[in-house]
Amino acid sequence: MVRQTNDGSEDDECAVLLVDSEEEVRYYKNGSRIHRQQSSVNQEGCDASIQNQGNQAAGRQRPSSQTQQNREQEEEDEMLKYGAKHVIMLFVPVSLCMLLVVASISKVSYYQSSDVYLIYTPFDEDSDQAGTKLWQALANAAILISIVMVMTVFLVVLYKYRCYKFIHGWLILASLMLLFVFSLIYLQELLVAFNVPMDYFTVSFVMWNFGVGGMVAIHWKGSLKVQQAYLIIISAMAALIFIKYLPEWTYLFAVLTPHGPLKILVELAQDRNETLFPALIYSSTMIWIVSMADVDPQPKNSPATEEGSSQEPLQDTNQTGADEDAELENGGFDSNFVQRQTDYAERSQSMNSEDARAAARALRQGEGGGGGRAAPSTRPTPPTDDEDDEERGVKLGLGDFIFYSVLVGKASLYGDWTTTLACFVAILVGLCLTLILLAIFKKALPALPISIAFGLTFYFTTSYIVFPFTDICAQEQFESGILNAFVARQKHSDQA
Amino acid sequence: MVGAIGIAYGPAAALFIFTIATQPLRIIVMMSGMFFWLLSLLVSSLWWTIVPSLKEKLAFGLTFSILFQEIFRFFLYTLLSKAEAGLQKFSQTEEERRQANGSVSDTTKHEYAYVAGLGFGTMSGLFALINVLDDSGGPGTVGLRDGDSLNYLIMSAFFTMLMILLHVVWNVVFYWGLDTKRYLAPVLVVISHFIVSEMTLLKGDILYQVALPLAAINLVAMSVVAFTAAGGSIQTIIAASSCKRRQYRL
Amino acid sequence: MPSLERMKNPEKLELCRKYFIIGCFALPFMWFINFVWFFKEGFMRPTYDEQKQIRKYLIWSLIGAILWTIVIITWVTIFQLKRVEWGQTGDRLSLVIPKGML
Amino acid sequence: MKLWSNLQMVISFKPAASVEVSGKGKRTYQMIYEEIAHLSPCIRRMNATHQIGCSSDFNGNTGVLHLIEEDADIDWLNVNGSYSPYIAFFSAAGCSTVVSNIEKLLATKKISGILVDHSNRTRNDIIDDESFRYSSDRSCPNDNFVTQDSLIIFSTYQKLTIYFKNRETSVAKEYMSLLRNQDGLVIFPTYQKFIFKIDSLSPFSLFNASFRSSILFFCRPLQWNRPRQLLVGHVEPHGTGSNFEVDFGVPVLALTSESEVEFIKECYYNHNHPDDTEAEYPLCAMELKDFMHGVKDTPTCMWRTQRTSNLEISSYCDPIGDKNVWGFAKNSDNSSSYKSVILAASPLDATSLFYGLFPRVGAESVVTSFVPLLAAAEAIGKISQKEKDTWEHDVMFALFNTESYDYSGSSRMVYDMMRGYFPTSKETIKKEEKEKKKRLPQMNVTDISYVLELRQLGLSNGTYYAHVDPISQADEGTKKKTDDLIKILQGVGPVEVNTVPADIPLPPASFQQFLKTGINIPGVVLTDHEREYNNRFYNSRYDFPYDLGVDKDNKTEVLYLAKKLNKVAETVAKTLVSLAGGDESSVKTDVTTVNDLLFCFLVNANCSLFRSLQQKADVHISPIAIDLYPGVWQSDTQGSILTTRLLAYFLGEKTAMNETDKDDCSKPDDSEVYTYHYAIGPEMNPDKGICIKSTVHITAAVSPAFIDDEHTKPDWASTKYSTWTQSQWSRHPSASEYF
Repeated sequence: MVRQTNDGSEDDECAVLLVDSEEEVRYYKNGSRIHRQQSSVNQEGCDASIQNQGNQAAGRQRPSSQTQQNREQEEEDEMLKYGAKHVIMLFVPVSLCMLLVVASISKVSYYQSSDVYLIYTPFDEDSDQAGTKLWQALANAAILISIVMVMTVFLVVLYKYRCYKFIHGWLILASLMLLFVFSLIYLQELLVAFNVPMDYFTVSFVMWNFGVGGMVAIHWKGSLKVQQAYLIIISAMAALIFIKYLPEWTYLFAVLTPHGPLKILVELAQDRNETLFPALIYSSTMIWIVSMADVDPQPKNSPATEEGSSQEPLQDTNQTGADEDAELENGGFDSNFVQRQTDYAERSQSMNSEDARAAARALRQGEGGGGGRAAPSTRPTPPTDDEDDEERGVKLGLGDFIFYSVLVGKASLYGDWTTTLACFVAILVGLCLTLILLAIFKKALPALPISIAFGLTFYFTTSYIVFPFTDICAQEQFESGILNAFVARQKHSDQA
Repeated sequence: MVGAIGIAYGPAAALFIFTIATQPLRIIVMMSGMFFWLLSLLVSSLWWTIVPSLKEKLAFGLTFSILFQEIFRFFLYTLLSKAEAGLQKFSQTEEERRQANGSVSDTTKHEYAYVAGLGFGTMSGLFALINVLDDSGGPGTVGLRDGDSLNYLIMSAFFTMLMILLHVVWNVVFYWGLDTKRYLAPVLVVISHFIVSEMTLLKGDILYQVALPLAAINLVAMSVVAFTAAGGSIQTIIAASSCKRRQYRL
Repeated sequence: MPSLERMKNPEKLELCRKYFIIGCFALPFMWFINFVWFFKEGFMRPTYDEQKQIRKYLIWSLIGAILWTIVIITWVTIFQLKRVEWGQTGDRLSLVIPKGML
Repeated sequence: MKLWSNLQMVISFKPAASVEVSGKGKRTYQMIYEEIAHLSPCIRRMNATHQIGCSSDFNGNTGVLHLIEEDADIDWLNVNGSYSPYIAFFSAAGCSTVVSNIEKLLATKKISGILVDHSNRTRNDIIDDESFRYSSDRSCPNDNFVTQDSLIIFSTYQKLTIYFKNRETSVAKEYMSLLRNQDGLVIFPTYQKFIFKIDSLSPFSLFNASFRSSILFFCRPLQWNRPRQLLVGHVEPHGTGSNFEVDFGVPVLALTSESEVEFIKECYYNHNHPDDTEAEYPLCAMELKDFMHGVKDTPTCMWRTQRTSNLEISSYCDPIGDKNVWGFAKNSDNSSSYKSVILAASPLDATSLFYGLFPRVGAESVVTSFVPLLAAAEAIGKISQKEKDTWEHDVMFALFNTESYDYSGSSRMVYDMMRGYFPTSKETIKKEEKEKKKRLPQMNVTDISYVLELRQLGLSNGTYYAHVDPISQADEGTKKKTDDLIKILQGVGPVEVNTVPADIPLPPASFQQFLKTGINIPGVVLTDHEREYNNRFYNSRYDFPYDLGVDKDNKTEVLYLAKKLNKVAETVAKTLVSLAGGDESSVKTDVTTVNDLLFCFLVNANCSLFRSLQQKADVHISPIAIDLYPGVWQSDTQGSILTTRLLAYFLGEKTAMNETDKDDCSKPDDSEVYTYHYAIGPEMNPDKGICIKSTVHITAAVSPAFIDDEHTKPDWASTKYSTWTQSQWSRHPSASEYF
């Protein structure tokens, strides 16, 4: 039976290639890859040829005769396997980021106390009455959102008139802030929290190394692992800053408000179909670097098809991607895999860069303030984009990193671990549920809304509804003495 | 305290690392297991908050939460079987596929039952103990007042472990029963779930004298059922122990 | 990220050299990264013309990094031990003065 | 002004506590820990050279509970106690009040914390035991400026002893030369000590005022605050001074809830009690958290506090200080009337080893000192303005704050007077000259013609004592005026006032600070004791109303104490009036006022008198006595705010006013002479209140050592002035019991 399938896919090999849609090409390729792994020597020739050409352009010109249902079969398989793997590949960094944030919050009291508020959010929310709380929250949100709006519009304008330099500077400045200023604050608060004396020399030395290392790794060339580490750290930093400075309710409004301008931006990006300043995207495969500093840069917005546009450079990097993946799953890849990578990587650029901007803007304002909430808030989820996102593999902008972490961090502020846990699981599930649903309905679904929805749902329900229940359970089960405890407490409160 | 963590989550962690962590799809299935348990909890607590009468006696609330858990177990089953078409083929690694000639579908079914069950169990386990562990971080231990058992922490840790494993086997049996139309099995599961959970309402040391052994017995019994359900037999055990061919777990 | 496998040897050398130079600005961390990153290139792979130089850079990076580490560790130790003796000077040097401790 | 409008704000301000993440897994936590709700910590204070008091480690101190009921338990700890560290719990106050016990305990090195049972029962046991006497203040209160060139002079009849701290200093040499010609110079083995035989009755005639600044006030040999024999076997040479001299190095907390104390004891007896063999694990243990930021001494922690760190200014300690409250009887605005004033003074603050202790301390130490003063103020305030204008002197009522910390308040006022900063700084005046702003004239010490200070008047047996400063008596003019003053005191009033022998030095009093300037001011310190305090609990945690018989809540009945103090008040009022040159015969104090004041200050601050002085009818005042601890200088304490309004209410002129236009009740732009307070008044009518216009002002009661302005730089290591600072803490002190 299994062999049957393999043979099928072998036939497909020549089939898909006429079809002019890189999904299919992609699926075909991977179908063949699976086949190749398990197939006997008689496929070697074919594989060899593929390896020799080693890029999709070569792959393209193959003739084919593929039956529809077979293709679909392959398609679904493909999505499951690689989708799954990529979700997992994102689980790790996202979890790490959240972990860092939660740990910091529980240890460093500086981030627990929200005594200071940003100039952007003048109405702080310490007042008691729910009513005032509400309108204050509204006002804060309004202020935030308007700021975000202005920023976004500004960015759109910049982008429309192609002031890439400026935008790049902006991004770089943002990361600079995070790597030096906020990291320094973090370090200091850490020392204060543990009451450890530390001298200027050491601190400045450490910060200097940390910061420069980060700038180089993120904006220039550096080892993949290092870069990923830095991206995770700066997301955590940003998240922590927001958690400290943003009144709790505000940020819900900010999060849940969609943004017009960004959509425009994204569409613009897609029209021009180019890699715009995609710094600050967490991705397992560093496609974008190619477009920033590389051997032979392609013309960015040549009217050519995707293959034409940036095939050469992508070639390199996606090989890397391939290797990266190879590391993550214990099985070697052949260059066919590159094909797939190329496609969805290339496509998902727009998505990524959009995330990147969300993140970047977040960071940019994180240094000044409340606009920072922009990170999650400006994350638009137009179905079209997300479809792309889904079909072409999963990638996360730091904006999402930050938002997830903020949510989990806020949850951990309740001092009740179940809430934190629930949020954590909910968000991760939100990430992969999309995929499960994909497997069921075989149709694309927007990914991010699910995460947001789940996250927020459990953020509130757990603390307000679930916790009391579990609390009672915990109390009733196992805990007999608790009654005495209450008696004792009663006695004391009477005393008071 | 570290000991408690080890006891409570050691087995689950081991299972996760050796049988799940390596395979993305399994992780996802496990996540969904966790998530469904969360949902069940959410619904039951909603129910508990809405219906005032439940508040007086916790037993009712608990009963309902068990019911909801089982219901969601079922939902998850339906979901997975829907997705099965997709899941099956890529559930195993190639060599597994080569080994498990023919019985592919069964294998995957049980695998997912087991994985989802582990998710179910882990989540419930975490929720049961995490705050307790957090509090136990300090220098003190329970027992300041009369009536509080001294080894409260360790006991609840054991219980949590049992619950996790029970959820696993329950899940396997449950799904097997639904797959093979043996509808007795799910009922059995529900019953044993009831027994074990309601036991925890006992007070003081009786709890540990009764509830724990009972849970343990339950576990053994259900494991046997699950094992046979999964098509295991003495031979397979021998085979497994003599490492001829790696049969899936349980 | 331009992976080293896909890079031409001269580029590798160039990158390695740049890293080394950057590291000279009191950036042992860069040196460290450099060493780890290019280790395979410098020592594992079959010899090629640039490898000699790459090796040289790597070794120097390593040495530099180690030296810096030693220096900084010594300084921190001294500071932590002597801070109280130094009194106000110690305080002046401190970014974080601990609470409730001398 | 805003502060005054709402007492709550004031109460809430104490060294800031950071936001705590609450609601952590309640149930289990309760199963494991028993939080002790009612406690008050011993905090850390610093002076120029030392740190005093208590602090836990950064993460708190834990230890096995050990109950100490008798000294044997301490020895047991020393010999057996193998589960160290221990938390010692003094259930019998007898032991805990003996410094030697504490020292013995700390010497065992097995102690990580100390708890003291301060619950009702123990408290009352102590107080009922007449022989018991305990003060956490020194045996010579406020006498800790033994500087290099100062000397301590102590005289018995016809015999004068001088202690030199260092005979090489100029002052010492001068004294030597001065006293050479006295016959019979005996040199004691301790070469710093000289005894002279003197013929003159007043040995102090030998000294002229120029030495005054270097002369301390002869306390040490006399011991105003000497405790008697304690429980059997404990003889305390001096006042324990634990509040000012002991650095415990471990957290010390006082437990005030009986049930909690019982709970702890119970746990101890069930699990830890070493009946025959040593108890086994698990044992009852406690965790004490009382972490203090400040460390070492005032110079260190003040420097650290003022150092502006790059990102976040972390503060370590603040100067202890509050506000002096003072005002004039004549509400006149012509400056001449301030040229010769009679100063009627009393202290305003109390302290004890424990912070925010309940019941409030300072009942006898200060409340009985300033209540008569306020009552007198009321009586004098009733006198018509016309009549007052005829007086030759004005009367200045001054309530000095932070006095228990080395005269911070009075020394500050004197210091400002001497440098022409009182009541307004030179700079401000120069600035405002152009805008022709009317102000109170600058006052100098020389403008004070008499001083009448009230100190501890609650425990007299009917006779009171007029203490004078023997040294300034050397000056004939001063002596005469003083005698006149005493005569009036003895003549006018209903109470009997005795003089004290010439060889008794001036007791600790704000008056000393004025005399220290070297200016001879005729003055009297009126007390209820001749040699040592009648107050058995001076500045200690037992100095609460119980001993004065006013711990009952019904204020309607006029207390015995009120009657007594009313007499004193009347005497004082009459004296002041006749001194000022008015007709004292008509002056009458109101016993109900005294009664109300006592009730409000000692029992319940939420009383009609205080409420009538609020701006709004619905201000919340916690229904307990107010804390008279001065706190840190940034804050205005309830004590100073309420007394300000009281004094203004008593002295000032009151005009009816509608609540709607209460904004008119404020200073005109061209004059700083008067202050204006709006209050709802005794009718408690929310719409119709009164506007009080008075010359009552407040000035900083922070030691001159902390002054930091264009002319004066702070001197944190000062040897002249109080340098007390209070450490900050970020977490609420807490204690929890566990297994």
